[in-house]
Amino acid sequence: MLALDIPWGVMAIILPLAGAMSCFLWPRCALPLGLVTALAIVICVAGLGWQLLEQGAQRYAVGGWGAPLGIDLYADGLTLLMLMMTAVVGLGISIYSCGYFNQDRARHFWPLWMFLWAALNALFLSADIFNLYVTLELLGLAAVALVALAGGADALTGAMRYLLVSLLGSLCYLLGVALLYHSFGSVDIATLAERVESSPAVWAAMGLMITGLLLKTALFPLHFWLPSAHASAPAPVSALLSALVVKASFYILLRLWLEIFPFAGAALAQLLGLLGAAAVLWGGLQALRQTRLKMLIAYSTVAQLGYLFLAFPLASITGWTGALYVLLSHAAAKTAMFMAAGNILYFGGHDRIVDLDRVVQHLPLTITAFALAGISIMGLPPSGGFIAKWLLLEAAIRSGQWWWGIALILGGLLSAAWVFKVVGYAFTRSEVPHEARAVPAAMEWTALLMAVVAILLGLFVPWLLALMEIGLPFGGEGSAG
Amino acid sequence: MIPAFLYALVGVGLFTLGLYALIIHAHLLRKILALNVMASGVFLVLVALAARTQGMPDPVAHAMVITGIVVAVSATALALVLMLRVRIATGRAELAKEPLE
Amino acid sequence: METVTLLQPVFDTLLGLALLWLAWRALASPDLFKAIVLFITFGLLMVLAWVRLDAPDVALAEAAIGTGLTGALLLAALTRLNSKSDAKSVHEKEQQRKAHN
Amino acid sequence: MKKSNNAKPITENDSRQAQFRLLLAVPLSALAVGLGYAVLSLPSQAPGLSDHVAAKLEISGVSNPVTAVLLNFRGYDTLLELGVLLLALLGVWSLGAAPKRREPSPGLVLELLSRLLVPLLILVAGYLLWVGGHAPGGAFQAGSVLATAGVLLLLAGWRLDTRFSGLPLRLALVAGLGVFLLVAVVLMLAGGHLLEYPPSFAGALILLIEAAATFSIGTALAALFLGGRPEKGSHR
Repeated sequence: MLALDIPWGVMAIILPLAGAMSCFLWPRCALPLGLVTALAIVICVAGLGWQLLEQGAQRYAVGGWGAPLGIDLYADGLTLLMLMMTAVVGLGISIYSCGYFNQDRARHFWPLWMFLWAALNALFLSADIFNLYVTLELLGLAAVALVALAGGADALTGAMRYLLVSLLGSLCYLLGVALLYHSFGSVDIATLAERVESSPAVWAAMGLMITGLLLKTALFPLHFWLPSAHASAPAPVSALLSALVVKASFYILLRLWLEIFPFAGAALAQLLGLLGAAAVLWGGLQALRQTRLKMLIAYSTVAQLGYLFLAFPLASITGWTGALYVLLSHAAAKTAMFMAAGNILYFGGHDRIVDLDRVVQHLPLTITAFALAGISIMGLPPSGGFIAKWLLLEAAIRSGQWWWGIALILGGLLSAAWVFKVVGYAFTRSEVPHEARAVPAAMEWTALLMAVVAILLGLFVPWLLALMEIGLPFGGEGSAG
Repeated sequence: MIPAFLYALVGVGLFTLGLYALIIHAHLLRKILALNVMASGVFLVLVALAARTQGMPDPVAHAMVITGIVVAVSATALALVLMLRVRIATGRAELAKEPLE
Repeated sequence: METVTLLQPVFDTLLGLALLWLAWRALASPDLFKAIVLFITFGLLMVLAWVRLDAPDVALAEAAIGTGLTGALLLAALTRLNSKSDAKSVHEKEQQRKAHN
Repeated sequence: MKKSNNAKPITENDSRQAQFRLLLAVPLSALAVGLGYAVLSLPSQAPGLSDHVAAKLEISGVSNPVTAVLLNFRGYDTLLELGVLLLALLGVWSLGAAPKRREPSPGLVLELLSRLLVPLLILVAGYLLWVGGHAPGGAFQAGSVLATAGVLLLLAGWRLDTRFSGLPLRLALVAGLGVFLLVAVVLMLAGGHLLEYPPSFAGALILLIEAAATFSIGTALAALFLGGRPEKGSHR
């Protein structure tokens, strides 16, 4: 019984912080320290999952004060799935980066990555909107520093733009927090949910917070900073930015939308849905036009983020579940894709799509990983991406808004087009030969494993849906909006 | 009670002023200054509205602002060094124009 | 006593306007050095605003961090930005290399 | 690539920029008016959380309410914020080494000034740290005053001896977050929640955390001023 009393969630925040400090203190041992911490975090998240299954949703009062005076942590099914996603992707990235970074880079990578992981876990567990601001800043600064790790003009300007956008988003969010706090005298989400009522200040706060978070989530047309930052970062960093970091601000948005702003109204939801649909089409078209593989994958992230927002006008449990499923399967698939792109870059020294030059002969596992991840991104069965689109389609038809289905199908076709384009070039001979540097096996296998996870997500649906229902994050029966 | 709202309005003014400058200026140092002015505006709103009490003003908002000030100086320091690196790499302390498609 | 209470709203209004004006000047000044000096002055006035809002802790933090350290960071960055002769050369070498290719 | 295009039509560019500024000013003024209206619509009396703080101030271990919030009621925020400061420094260090010093002699005035001011500033920092428990002041204020002393020393040409620029410097930077985290975890292992001080030890523990935090904040801010990581063997 003792193990059930351990606050596993708190441990999942403390461990990466401690890991970051020890990696910083002893840079020569950064790699083993980081790997051990990564494993320990995975165990903590598993422990938290077990705890939630046994005891239902959990609230934890840091300092023992409790809201509204203190800060509360809160974990339900939604939190758990986000933490599990972070743990699985994080472990994969940790292993992948062992091979990717040289000694000098690794020294800087590990502490920053551990800080980023701590920020993610703290963010997903926080139930306090000011604490969320602090975690957002921690997340943003870590992400920017990691992008800049690549060096070079592209990465540095990408990082700089990312930093400015990130700070602007945080400040908008913080002003919203100020207005909410001074309206209702609390920054605890549950307390706010009880006290909130429509007023000019609340509407202003909603506008500011949603705008700030959309900027960080890079919803079209606020996506302008994303492709350069995500494409120019080192491959494992691109993976964790696309898979995890943009999802974190979406998670906050989702929580606020469901808990504090239920009165937001259908018009705003329709607007978000429209922007989402536009993102799906625009991102897909731009991805198709790119000549560099990493840039293509980055634009595909813009498109995939659009799917998340299709759930807002649908406002049903099926819709939210669908969006969450997009989020999870995209995390796994996009990690695999960026890892695959990283392998190709590592092997050939470039990522020009037309010069892939039968790379499949040298990196068969990598191309398999890319294709499997592509299946999930396109939304073909039996992948996680298929289930996600199926759920969204079902919700669209049930709510009588079938037209959102068009965006789903067109988006899938566009993804299919660029996946086939890339895979096709991987089989074609080109003029320019590769540098042909051997890729460490760990990097190929982790890419493949992540792609397999994306497919497996389509096979364990009932199990995941059961986890999702812990604490009913999307409300009980009936619609949430 | 009037000063609370007066300063809160000044805070709103600083926020929008900073936002305007952030968008129109290309030089990174100016953008960083603009973000700092915006942050001061947000802090002013937080603290000013905390003075709407009978006796002592609300200490929680003050603590939040102290947290915010430290976060702001950390971010500013990182941004300034990044700016210098951008300058070394590209020769300019500006961001290249986005390809407006 | 009477005059003090009468003067306070006037003082608050003037301080608020001065804050906005200084922020505007700092963000619009064509000279970067001047802009930073104006920004530091702006920070000093913010300290006054915190004192007026009964937030001595914030005032202390702002005085030490907001004006002192941020100002030092900004000025140091500006010095490096202006005196970075090697910055240009690295970039020019890059350009030459590109031209050769 | 496109530079040659940009160079020529300056006047056209300028007028377009002016138009853009005017166009931008309209929505932003609307934003300011809207936000102003929202702020003015708030009730003119609102206690916020001051009553909650006042009710629990007795058992918080300190009597300055702001310090109580920062280090006790919302101590978790402060813990993460020390993380933000350390992270910013990590980011700066990952961007490269500190620039080499150019000016060999800092000038007599600066040197005299630093000799006079530095001890004074350290005293002030210590005072602010001590007084933070019951009067305005605390770790952040003290830390930044300490950092100001550090910046003055750096300006006067002083550099950390390379013997200390490795692990000792890193330990100094981590101390604040490390001690804070350690106290938080020990309190949790002792049977409470994370960071749940027993009221009788709260004052002492808060002072311990603040002392470590002051030291680290001062070091971190001064190191940020240096603008890069201290490279081995780059002194003089």
